[in-house]
Amino acid sequence: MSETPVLEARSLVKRYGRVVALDHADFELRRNEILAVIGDNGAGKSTLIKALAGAVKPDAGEILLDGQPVQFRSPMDARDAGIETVFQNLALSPALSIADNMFLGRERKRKDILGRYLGLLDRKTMRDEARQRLSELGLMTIQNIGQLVETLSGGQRQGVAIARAAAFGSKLVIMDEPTAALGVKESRKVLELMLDVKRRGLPIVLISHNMPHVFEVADRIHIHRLGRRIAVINPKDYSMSDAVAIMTGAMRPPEAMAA
Amino acid sequence: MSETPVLEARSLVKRYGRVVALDHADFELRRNEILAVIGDNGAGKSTLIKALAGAVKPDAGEILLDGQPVQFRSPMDARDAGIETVFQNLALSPALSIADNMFLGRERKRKDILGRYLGLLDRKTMRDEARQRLSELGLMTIQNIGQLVETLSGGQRQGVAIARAAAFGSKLVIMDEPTAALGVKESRKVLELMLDVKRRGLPIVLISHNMPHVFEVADRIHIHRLGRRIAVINPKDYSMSDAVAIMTGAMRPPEAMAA
Amino acid sequence: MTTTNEAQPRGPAEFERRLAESDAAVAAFDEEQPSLLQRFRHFLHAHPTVVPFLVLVLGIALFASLVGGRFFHPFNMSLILQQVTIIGVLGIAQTLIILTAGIDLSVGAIMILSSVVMGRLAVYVGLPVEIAFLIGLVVGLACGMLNGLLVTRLKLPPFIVTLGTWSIFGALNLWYSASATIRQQEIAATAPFLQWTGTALQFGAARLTYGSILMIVLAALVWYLLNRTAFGRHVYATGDDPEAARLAGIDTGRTLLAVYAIAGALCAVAGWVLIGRVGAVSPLSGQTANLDSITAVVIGGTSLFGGRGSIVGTLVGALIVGVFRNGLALSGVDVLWQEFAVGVLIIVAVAIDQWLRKVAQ
Amino acid sequence: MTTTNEAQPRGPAEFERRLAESDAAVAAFDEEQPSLLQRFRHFLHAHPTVVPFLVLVLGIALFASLVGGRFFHPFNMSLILQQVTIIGVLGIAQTLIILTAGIDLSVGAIMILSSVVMGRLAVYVGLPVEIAFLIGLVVGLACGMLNGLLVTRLKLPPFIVTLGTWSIFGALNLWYSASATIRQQEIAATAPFLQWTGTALQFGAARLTYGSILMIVLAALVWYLLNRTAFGRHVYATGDDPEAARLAGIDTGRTLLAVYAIAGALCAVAGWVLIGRVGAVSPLSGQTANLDSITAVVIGGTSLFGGRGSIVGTLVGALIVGVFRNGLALSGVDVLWQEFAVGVLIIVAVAIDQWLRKVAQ
Amino acid sequence: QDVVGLITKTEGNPFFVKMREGAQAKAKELGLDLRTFAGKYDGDNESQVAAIENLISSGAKGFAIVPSDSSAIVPTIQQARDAGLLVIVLDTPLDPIDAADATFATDNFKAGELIGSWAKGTLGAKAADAKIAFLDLAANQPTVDYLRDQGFMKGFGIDIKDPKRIGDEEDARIVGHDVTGGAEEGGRTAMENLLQKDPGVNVVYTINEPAAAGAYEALKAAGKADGSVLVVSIDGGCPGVENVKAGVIGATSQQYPLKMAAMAMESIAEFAKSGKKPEKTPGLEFTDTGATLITDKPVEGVPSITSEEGLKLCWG
Ligand SMILES: Nc1ncnc2c1ncn2[C@@H]1O[C@H](COP(=O)(O)OP(=O)(O)OP(=O)(O)O)[C@@H](O)[C@H]1O
Ligand SMILES: Nc1ncnc2c1ncn2[C@@H]1O[C@H](COP(=O)(O)OP(=O)(O)OP(=O)(O)O)[C@@H](O)[C@H]1O
Ligand SMILES: OC[C@H]1O[C@](O)(CO)[C@@H](O)[C@@H]1O
Ligand SMILES: [Mg+2]
Ligand SMILES: [Mg+2]
Repeated sequence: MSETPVLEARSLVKRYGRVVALDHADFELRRNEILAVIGDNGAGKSTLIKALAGAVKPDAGEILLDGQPVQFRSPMDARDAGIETVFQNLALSPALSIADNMFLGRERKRKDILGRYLGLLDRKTMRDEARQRLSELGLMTIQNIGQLVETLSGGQRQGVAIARAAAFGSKLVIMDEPTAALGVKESRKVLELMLDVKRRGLPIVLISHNMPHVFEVADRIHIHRLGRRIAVINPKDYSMSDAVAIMTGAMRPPEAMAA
Repeated sequence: MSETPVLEARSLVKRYGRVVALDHADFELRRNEILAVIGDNGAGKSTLIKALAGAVKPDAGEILLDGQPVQFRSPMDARDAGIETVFQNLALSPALSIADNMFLGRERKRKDILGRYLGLLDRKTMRDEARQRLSELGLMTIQNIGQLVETLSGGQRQGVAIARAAAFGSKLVIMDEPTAALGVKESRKVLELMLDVKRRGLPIVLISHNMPHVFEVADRIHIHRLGRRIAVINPKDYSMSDAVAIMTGAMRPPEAMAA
Repeated sequence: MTTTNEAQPRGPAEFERRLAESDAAVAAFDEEQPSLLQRFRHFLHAHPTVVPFLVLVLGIALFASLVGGRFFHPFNMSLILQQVTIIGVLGIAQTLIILTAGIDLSVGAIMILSSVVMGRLAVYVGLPVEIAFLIGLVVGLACGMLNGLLVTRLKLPPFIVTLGTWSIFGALNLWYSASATIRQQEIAATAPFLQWTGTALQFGAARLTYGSILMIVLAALVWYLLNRTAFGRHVYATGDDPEAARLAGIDTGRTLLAVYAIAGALCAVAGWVLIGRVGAVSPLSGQTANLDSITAVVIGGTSLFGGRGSIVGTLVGALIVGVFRNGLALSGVDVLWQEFAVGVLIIVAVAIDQWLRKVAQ
Repeated sequence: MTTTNEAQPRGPAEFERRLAESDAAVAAFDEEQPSLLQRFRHFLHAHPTVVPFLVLVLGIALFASLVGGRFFHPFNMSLILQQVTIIGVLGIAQTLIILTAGIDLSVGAIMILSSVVMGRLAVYVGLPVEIAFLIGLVVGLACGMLNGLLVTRLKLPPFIVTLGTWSIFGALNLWYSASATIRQQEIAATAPFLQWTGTALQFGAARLTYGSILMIVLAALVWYLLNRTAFGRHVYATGDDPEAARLAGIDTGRTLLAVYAIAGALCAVAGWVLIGRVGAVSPLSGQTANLDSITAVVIGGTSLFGGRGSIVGTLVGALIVGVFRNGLALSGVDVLWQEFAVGVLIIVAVAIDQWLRKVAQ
Repeated sequence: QDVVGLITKTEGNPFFVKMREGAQAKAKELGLDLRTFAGKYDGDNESQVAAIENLISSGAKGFAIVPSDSSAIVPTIQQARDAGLLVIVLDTPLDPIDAADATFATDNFKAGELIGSWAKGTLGAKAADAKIAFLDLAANQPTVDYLRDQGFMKGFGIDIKDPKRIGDEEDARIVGHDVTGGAEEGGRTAMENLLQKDPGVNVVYTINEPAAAGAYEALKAAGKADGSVLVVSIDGGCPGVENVKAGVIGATSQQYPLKMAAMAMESIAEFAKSGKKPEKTPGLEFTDTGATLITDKPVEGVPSITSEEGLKLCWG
């Protein structure tokens, strides 16, 4: 491989009490790819991406962005570096509106004096933009962009979080089980959106338990087991059946790990 | 149909502000069947089962259990009537242990005097039983039954909620997207468990967005759209493709609604 | 570009093929013409802050009928406003804190300490009154910052932090003031500016003090901050679900710190208003200010669990309590039973509020 | 059985066929031999209540070195226990409430009201002391029930309810007692039973009052209730996430009502202990009891957001404050700076607690 | 060094702050190790109980206390005396007064009588239909409270009925009683309440000068600070005497807290040395530390000094 990976992690370790959620886990995301991460419940996938997104501080190991070592001390750091994440628990504020949530932490100020000196928000622009993003995602059942997130159905919330990440990612986008709560139609939209984001040149990390989805969109599949990466496969070379077998320990991982 | 349905609902209505989450929705669950409920995000599926499980009081409509009108004023009422539910948000207490959560609201007392007169809990029995239920489900990564639920991964929590419902349902079991957060292996276990429960004579209501799962286990499929039941189909007579088309409004529902 | 394999979308499953044809209809909505009552309910639903207003109106109506003309007299109306001014300003500070799911038991102590510092520096140390005033403000700000640092850096519960600093600021106040009151005449002679908040615009029988005007201006400013700036959104998000806010990329630590600092400065302003109202600087005032400010916030509909509530609600909450206290006094109820009645009325006020909100659902 | 179609499981997808062969290995665990420090950390992690204990031990060590032998004298040690008894008993009540994510600002008022009722009925009305005592208990229970009913039936925030009833019970107390202290001699003459909690077992220089023993017995009982009965589990679940508890089939309303009622009765017992400690019935006592009891609960590690905490923690929390106050007094710190120091120490105590917990992670 | 103690009602009243400072100076002079304590509010009995216990535990020789609840504290004081400590009560006598080894206090009844007579004399014929507001101390009526209140009434010519009970009088001139906690805030609220009851109030009795200062603010807000209302008080602290000079307070009975504190320290030092207990003022059950009426409008037959002279004697 001559090209430096967009995001790389080496030998990450994270312990919770006696549980080792990450046990010297490696990770590599390349340019212009969708990398799927699969693994059993509790394998440590969420912990891995939390470490990559600055939400958890690993006990050991290093993370490199474009080949440069980085230390994210907060999700903000990671976001400033262009990493946008849809966390498994969504990270939405229930009591705020959909539009507020979409722009949380990167609100648009008005371009005029009021905006510049008094920090007046440009609420109209934010609402319009939020509405547009959600329409693109096909989440049309949301009637009112000012609606509080707590009044949305699980699937609708998921849509808000995804629209946010897709809209703002500049380096890469991480999605932890983005379609878990989504309906057939909405899932399809998300998959299309992912391909769209990739076409825009952003690589994506997708964590999912849905094998057909994974095999449909992923360029490479990172298989996680018992806190570490045990294989990386190319979905063209392996069947779903093999992937599941490796992931669950029913089959030994192939010797050469790189796909 | 000569037989009275186990659970029936007629013309349920539930409004949230201007949104009509249930718009004269009907529902019918028969003996010894797995009834799937499918529908887009926000179609009103969760609201429907919340009404059936006593967690939401419908504005209008009636519910019949074994042909008898019932009024559930709380989830407890429904549970006492033998209806066990896995809610979409799981209804677990994060700060309590796995065992405590499994037996919440139906704790086992010791059989001796201490138990009878001083309400002393039989913690050993509860732990053992909880451990056994979870093992059956294949959620073996849980090392310690005394672990707090808040330290579990999303999938592990899902497992605890399902194990609880499956263990205690006496009349019927309702599951709102039970496999949404589960891995391939764990999902399979849940599906097997459902068939197992059905074999034990308990009918099941399954809400799911996973069409292969639905078509694999369901005896009949209730299709929900815009707050009401628009069709009930037999998965043997219709293809997944048709079901999805009806559900999303791409195809008109068949005239005769009963499967 | 050696190994990157151009993804060939393997396409959706068979059953998803017809999704393109699917209907784009939104959710089902109530289409019937809403009745007046329903419209009222929807209105309340959309504007929850209106609810405390209604309670206030009910309270005023109650006492107007009990007490008669005297209650509605412009003098009395303006008196109520004066009486709630201090709690109003502290309530604004307290609202900010409670919105972040915190609580500040030290607001009263900060207020007094700041007023003592302003007073002594101006009257006894002989600093120019503007400087003394500014130092007083800075003391308030610093007290708030200390609270904020303890909450954010040491991650201590706000209740404990402010319980501790309440004792600390209280002791500092008694030490610095030697518990002695600075007399009204002394302040009038050397630092009348400190009493400015007590002077008033006269409208017929009504007296509108500058202190009350200041309270309204501050409320407007903080309202703007909360509802029209990014900082405000961060305050709500931090209070609503701090972990979610952090994951969404908000520096919750900095947000909290700013909130505590602003609250401290507001308490110092309350200290200034206090001097205006009492005329003197008394190191013993404001003993019940903590609880009173929290009461105003909660009656105003702000949740103690953070993330939900409003500044306007707090002012209305303070007014509700003020109207009750004043109305009871005017109707000649014995002090003992006034306390009793205030207790009952606080509960009733919030009960009505809750009930109206439920109706609004 | 006409139409029921026997389900023919259509079986798993192709890729799931080999799941049967999958490995049943559990998660990855740390296998290395843990160091002493690590073992200590794991221990703290598994037993969070040990943490306040450590803080207590630190506090004792601090004052032992500052004050010397007097501090460790059995008389002084037993004195500290006596001094924390009232707050200890109220703290037990407060813990129950706070575990449900509530708060009770009326515990002090209930305590006094009950003690006044016991005292006056026995001494002035001339009822047999046992009857007077029982009526006092019932009054406490009724006050608690009232709080509970308002919280559960009207769905009002506990803070507001108990703020209101605090005024109400306070007014009733002043009215019924006519604010007069019942003197020690009068009680000793007609109702010595009310002073029983103040009598003591003498162990050398140490005096262990029956009141202190009662506190420990009550703590043990409530501990049992919370940790060994279904009711206790429901209390934790209700406080942790009331909606989840309700969905899981717990009658959260009944649980809350019971908690408030029990807390009320415990406050009445605290009133009895108060009579024993002071000898007299003083209707003005207990004004700081609310805050003190909440402080003990929070220092003891119970979360104000409900669902997490323990009775033992509360007793230790009360002892921590007691040790600080006593130690400061014995080391001759000036009264002004005692308040200051208590403020600092409360913060430091909780900071150490937090730090130890973090280390334990 | 012998350990001795001083327990006051609160730290929030300059009277007690001065008393503490006086005691500290004296203790230093006498080579005593002084421990100081105070309640958290006026009426806080429990903090004083704990303070006494801690003094016993410290091995103190004796202490001076200003009791917050003059009867509820008695059993604990008995405990201290049983443990061999000398207990001297300051300012507010115990109930019963002989529960202490000695009491050094203003003659509170007389101090009240002085301002009562002064008010009566000042009003002259108008005294017959005066409207009097009483701003008392606390609802539990500690000794200092009823002594001063009833003393005032006696001086003013009101039938006091039970001299140990405030509020059993039937004189129509009494507008009402309210409690202040002996502090500004309480004084203001109480005054506001009584003005609501009867806006025609023209005489205000106050338990002490902080309460008087609060009452004055309420009068000012009601537009009655023009000298039409007679305010009388007790204490004679420097701000209070200044207020007499400024016409805010008509007359005040001056007390001498520094003297009380110094005498207490000396007695305890003596007791520690020789075991001798202090003597009482002959004819009284306590040692009178004196009270002087201060006013700039003297009245026939009521001995007084001017505010100018008072300023030389004042404390704080
Ligand atoms: N805050 C925590 N405290 C203690 N243990 C934790 C914590 N977070 C995660 N764990 C443990 O770490 C392990 C890995 O959890 P993680 O959430 O990363 O799994 P996952 O692969 O994302 O699972 P899922 O597919 O179910 O989301 C699990 O055993 C979990 O119980
Ligand atoms: N508490 C509530 N307040 C206001 N609106 C609500 C509330 N609960 C549900 N709704 C609305 O009712 C509609 C139906 O929601 P429901 O949760 O039943 O959908 P669902 O079919 O379960 O969707 P999903 O598949 O995403 O879980 C949605 O439009 C939702 O926004
Ligand atoms: O609060 C009442 C107390 O106030 C004083 O008058 C001092 O200001 C004391 O003599 C009295 O005990
Ligand atoms: Mg995960
Ligand atoms: Mg749903």
